[in-house]
Amino acid sequence: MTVPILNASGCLDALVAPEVARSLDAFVTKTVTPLPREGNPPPRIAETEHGMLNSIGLQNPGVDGFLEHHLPKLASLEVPIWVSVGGFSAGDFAQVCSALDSCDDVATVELNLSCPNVEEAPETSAELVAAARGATSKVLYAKLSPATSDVAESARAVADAGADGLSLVNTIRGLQLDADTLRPQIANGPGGYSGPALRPIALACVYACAAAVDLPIVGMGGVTCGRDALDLVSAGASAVALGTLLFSDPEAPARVRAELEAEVRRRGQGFAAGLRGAAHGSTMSRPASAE
Amino acid sequence: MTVPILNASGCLDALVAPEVARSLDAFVTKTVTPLPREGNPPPRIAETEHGMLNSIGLQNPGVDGFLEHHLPKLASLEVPIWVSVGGFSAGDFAQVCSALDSCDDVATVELNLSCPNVEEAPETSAELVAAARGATSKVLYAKLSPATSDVAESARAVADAGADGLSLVNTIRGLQLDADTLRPQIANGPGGYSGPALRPIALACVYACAAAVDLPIVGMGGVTCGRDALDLVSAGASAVALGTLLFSDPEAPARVRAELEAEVRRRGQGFAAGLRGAAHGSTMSRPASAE
Amino acid sequence: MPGSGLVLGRARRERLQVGESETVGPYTLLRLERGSLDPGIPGQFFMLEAPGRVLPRPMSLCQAPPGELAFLIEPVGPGTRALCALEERDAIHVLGPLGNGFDLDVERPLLVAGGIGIAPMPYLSDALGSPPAILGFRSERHAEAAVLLTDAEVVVEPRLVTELLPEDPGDVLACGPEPMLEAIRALVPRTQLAWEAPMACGYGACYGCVVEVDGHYERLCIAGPVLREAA
Amino acid sequence: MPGSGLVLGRARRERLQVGESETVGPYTLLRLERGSLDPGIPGQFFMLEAPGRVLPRPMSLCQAPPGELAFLIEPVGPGTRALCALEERDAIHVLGPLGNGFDLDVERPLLVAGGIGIAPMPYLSDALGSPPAILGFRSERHAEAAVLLTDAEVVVEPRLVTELLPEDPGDVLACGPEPMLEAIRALVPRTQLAWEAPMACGYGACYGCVVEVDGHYERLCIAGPVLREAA
Ligand SMILES: Cc1cc2nc3c(=O)[nH]c(=O)nc-3n(C[C@H](O)[C@H](O)[C@H](O)COP(=O)(O)OP(=O)(O)OC[C@H]3O[C@@H](n4cnc5c(N)ncnc54)[C@H](O)[C@@H]3O)c2cc1C
Ligand SMILES: Cc1cc2nc3c(=O)[nH]c(=O)nc-3n(C[C@H](O)[C@H](O)[C@H](O)COP(=O)(O)OP(=O)(O)OC[C@H]3O[C@@H](n4cnc5c(N)ncnc54)[C@H](O)[C@@H]3O)c2cc1C
Ligand SMILES: Cc1cc2nc3c(=O)[nH]c(=O)nc-3n(C[C@H](O)[C@H](O)[C@H](O)COP(=O)(O)O)c2cc1C
Ligand SMILES: Cc1cc2nc3c(=O)[nH]c(=O)nc-3n(C[C@H](O)[C@H](O)[C@H](O)COP(=O)(O)O)c2cc1C
Ligand code: FES
Ligand code: FES
Repeated sequence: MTVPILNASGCLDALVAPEVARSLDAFVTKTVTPLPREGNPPPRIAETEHGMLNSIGLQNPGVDGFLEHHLPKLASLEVPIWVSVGGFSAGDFAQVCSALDSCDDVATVELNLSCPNVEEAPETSAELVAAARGATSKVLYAKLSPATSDVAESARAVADAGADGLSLVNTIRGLQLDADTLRPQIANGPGGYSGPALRPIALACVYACAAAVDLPIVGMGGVTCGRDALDLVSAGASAVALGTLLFSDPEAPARVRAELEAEVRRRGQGFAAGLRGAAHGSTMSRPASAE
Repeated sequence: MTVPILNASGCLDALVAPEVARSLDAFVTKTVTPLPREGNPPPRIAETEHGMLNSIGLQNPGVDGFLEHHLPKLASLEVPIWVSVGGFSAGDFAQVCSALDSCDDVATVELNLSCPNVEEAPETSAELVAAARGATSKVLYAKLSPATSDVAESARAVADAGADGLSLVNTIRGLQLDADTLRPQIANGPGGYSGPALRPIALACVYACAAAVDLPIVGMGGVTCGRDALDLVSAGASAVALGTLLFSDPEAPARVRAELEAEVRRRGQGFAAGLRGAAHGSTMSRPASAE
Repeated sequence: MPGSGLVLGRARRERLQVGESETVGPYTLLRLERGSLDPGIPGQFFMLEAPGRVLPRPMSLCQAPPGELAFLIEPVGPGTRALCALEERDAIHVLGPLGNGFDLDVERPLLVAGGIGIAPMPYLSDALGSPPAILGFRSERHAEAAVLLTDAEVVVEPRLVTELLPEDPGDVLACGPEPMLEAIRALVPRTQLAWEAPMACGYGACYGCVVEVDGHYERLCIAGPVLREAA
Repeated sequence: MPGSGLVLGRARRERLQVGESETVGPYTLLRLERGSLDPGIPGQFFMLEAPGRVLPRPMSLCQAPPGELAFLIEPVGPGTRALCALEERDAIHVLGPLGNGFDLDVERPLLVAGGIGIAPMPYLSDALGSPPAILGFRSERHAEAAVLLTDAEVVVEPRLVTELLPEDPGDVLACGPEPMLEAIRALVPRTQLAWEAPMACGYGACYGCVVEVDGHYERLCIAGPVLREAA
């Protein structure tokens, strides 16, 4: 089996780093909203001991700007394009999805249902997915937050609402204070926590959702090497996305892919076949591949 | 100001380590349920890169066993005793609370509303607090999970239901796989994630709840030193609890207390007065001290 | 006082300097200066800070030369690898002695160990006046650790220690992998077996290390690690 | 190929060995072997792996002796402390050169730097044929770094670099703390100012480093760090 390696939304700009984008099996855009957004005031990022915080606030050119200025250039990279879609209401999600629906260059739509740095939509995740589903026939991935008492329940709800796949997980809210002032290091206060510290949390979410629904899963959260990718696949992911890791290592896609292949090879032929979901033993239903 | 240092529930047995318990400003018991529980099968713990996972499953002698065999011995330690209460329904919480209500040796009841390793009660946190409130006039702390999209909302709900204080936070669900078998390292699969990796998440929860409600807060999650304690107090905690740290350093209470005092001293007299909530600037209402 | 307080009865916690480490086959014999720590009873263990890791690691005392505590460590994962990588004059926090050791009041002791289960045997053998011992290893290289005991009988896999057990083995004091301990328990009436379990704290605080004893989960760190059985 | 690929146009990423580091007053001059990396244009920066930290740290190139890249680093937090603690023969990943450097096509350059803002000046001064320079430091000890430039005028707080600006300063190329840059911008018509912002990636991936430019948030790592202003 081959495991597609993607970037995590918001963690790569394919237009300024096309070589990096071309090293991926699919490129995921930063989240696009109906209207342009300047995003949150700086400072927007802070490193923590075992991860990082960000509060970018969905800076993006809006769906019209995206379609006019970005998508044509992205298409020329010849990498499948996933567009991450965000908004502040079901109507927002529907609007962006319907604008993307007729674009042949868009392979997949990922619904960012879980950004910790902006106001949440009043609707439930399932309602947002249903609105998007009504607006496009594109393949729809629902991106869920780990900040919920029962992520498997959320997974079932978005599956029922028409999601074709899951992206797990987004960041979880975190805070860090400046050593001198004891005020938050990020202008907006809390930020989304990502990186190695998030890894066991992400793995638990993938594990729970893979057991609950029969959908392909893009696993992400703190991946740093092939072993981490292997863990996500064993827990039930069908593809793996790299986020924070890309900031320290733009060459990570090739490296993680090679390390993952080596891990699988080391375990032998028979193993590769049953790799996805291996952590579940015989208890998991094995869904079809992600692509 | 002095900041009381407590242990986190489930992270110290005062009866086998009385010297450690005596170094605390209050001792918090492991969670007590109506009936005795053997807990979850071993292995129950696993170290992760930046924290640990546990799935103890609330092993405890039940409230009758606790009252008969443990409480009298605990009382002889002459440290204020907080009893952590758990259960699987509002009735369970009410039952344990009413059994504790007449015990003079119990200073405070902490409601464990958020154990990730056992089935959740069907009622909301607010309903569980209301049930407990109806059963005892003891000081009631509600212990909340970080695994929620809006912890401030939970805080408001339990405050309205009659909680006198908050304990923030419990562990969040995590998973780790064995390098060879790729099966979960813990028998039950996922476990509660604690330790340094949890620190920014805990800090964000304290920060959000301190701004939302006017209650004393016991802050915990990944504390390893005085600076970490200082951060929690700046974010709005009125006391600090040590969990995972006690496993590697049973002398931590005295050390963290000394380091915290040194941090405060270094910042000067004027600072100490405004310490609690300092991270909020002037935006936070400053509730009275925890004790 | 950080790093020098009295806790948990006879156990103390102190930051100890590393002396010269030796390799013994695939194992490392980590020598620490003793400080004010008590070496305890053979079979007791210490929690050793593993640099860079969140939790300390339980290790049986292997030898107690004057002024020293020596631990025999097999590098099997991140914590033990960090301990084996310690260099002279590094220092780590150590807590102990912890748990229940072997009962030395036995008439005809026979020591049995498998693999790294040899760790507590040198100190135990000294305390008992060098009784007979049977050691099993999974390779010749691992068997090099037999030099730590005088006059031991040694078997290497596929042969097993149980093959060498005499008909009337007396009191067997054993440490080793679970299947070995189970086999001994099935064959020998009077045993003292040193078990293992993952441990976070080593002093009864976490309930992480439980094993089933008489149908209940008991904390191995305080009920054991040595459990007695008399059939 | 991990650690040796071509990425991001002229920037490359490679694992470079550490040569001899020197201390210069309170700063450390970290020498790395150059590998196949291009030193780039003065004012450009590199992302240096900070051992034990999650994110790399942006550093301006200070000197480019043959076969080397040298960075002047002020230890202000965990990442810079880890970089200053590197020892000869350690190796770290380095990505660069990144961002936009100074435009060297200027008629009457005047270099102005405050504190660690001196870092890019030696390389810049070489490229411009040692133009005049004004350096400000917050203590005599910090001012020791002035040895890195020939013939610079040096002021120490409470005196400020702006006090030494000539009436017609020509083209000011400056690097230093934000208040210094703001003061220069207010006084001097034609400037090239090298700004700072916390950076996670250094190559436009994270949107973490934005600064306001003409009412919009622009990523400093790709729009800067040197921003030109002509009044
Ligand atoms: C009382 C006691 C005394 C011990 N004495 C010694 C000793 O003298 N010398 C020595 O080398 N080792 C000893 N051990 C075992 C040692 O503590 C573990 O090997 C060590 O904790 C593993 O840590 P790690 O990070 O290297 O590997 P991990 O990655 O934690 O573990 C590697 C593998 O070993 C398993 N494992 C981890 N800890 C244990 C455990 N305690 N029991 C069984 N399996 C485990 C894991 O599941 C994994 O498969 C002792 C254990 C106990 C409980
Ligand atoms: C393009 C560029 C070039 C640089 N060149 C050099 C150089 O040549 N030599 C050098 O010593 N430093 C340079 N810096 C600054 C250096 O990158 C930071 O000091 C470093 O990242 C701080 O990391 P830390 O972990 O040591 O401290 P942290 O704990 O991250 O920060 C310590 C303090 O500095 C603040 N801070 C952190 N990063 C920045 C930043 N980028 N800008 C402003 N404040 C910050 C923090 O808020 C905190 O108050 C440069 C920065 C940029 C953006
Ligand atoms: C700087 C930054 C920006 C992000 N922006 C987005 C975004 O626009 N949309 C989104 O769905 N997720 C966003 N994320 C979340 C990531 O896609 C990913 O879910 C998360 O970082 C966990 O993966 P990691 O630990 O590998 O970084 C962002 C993360 C970071 C660090
Ligand atoms: C081994 C272990 C057992 C725990 N048992 C309980 C418990 O019984 N009741 C409870 O409310 N919290 C329990 N917790 C959670 C802690 O009280 C605390 O909320 C959490 O560990 C975060 O703090 P820390 O990072 O300092 O450990 C337990 C945590 C651990 C690690
Ligand atoms: S190891 Fe913590 S209770 Fe035994
Ligand atoms: S540092 Fe990441 S975009 Fe500039």
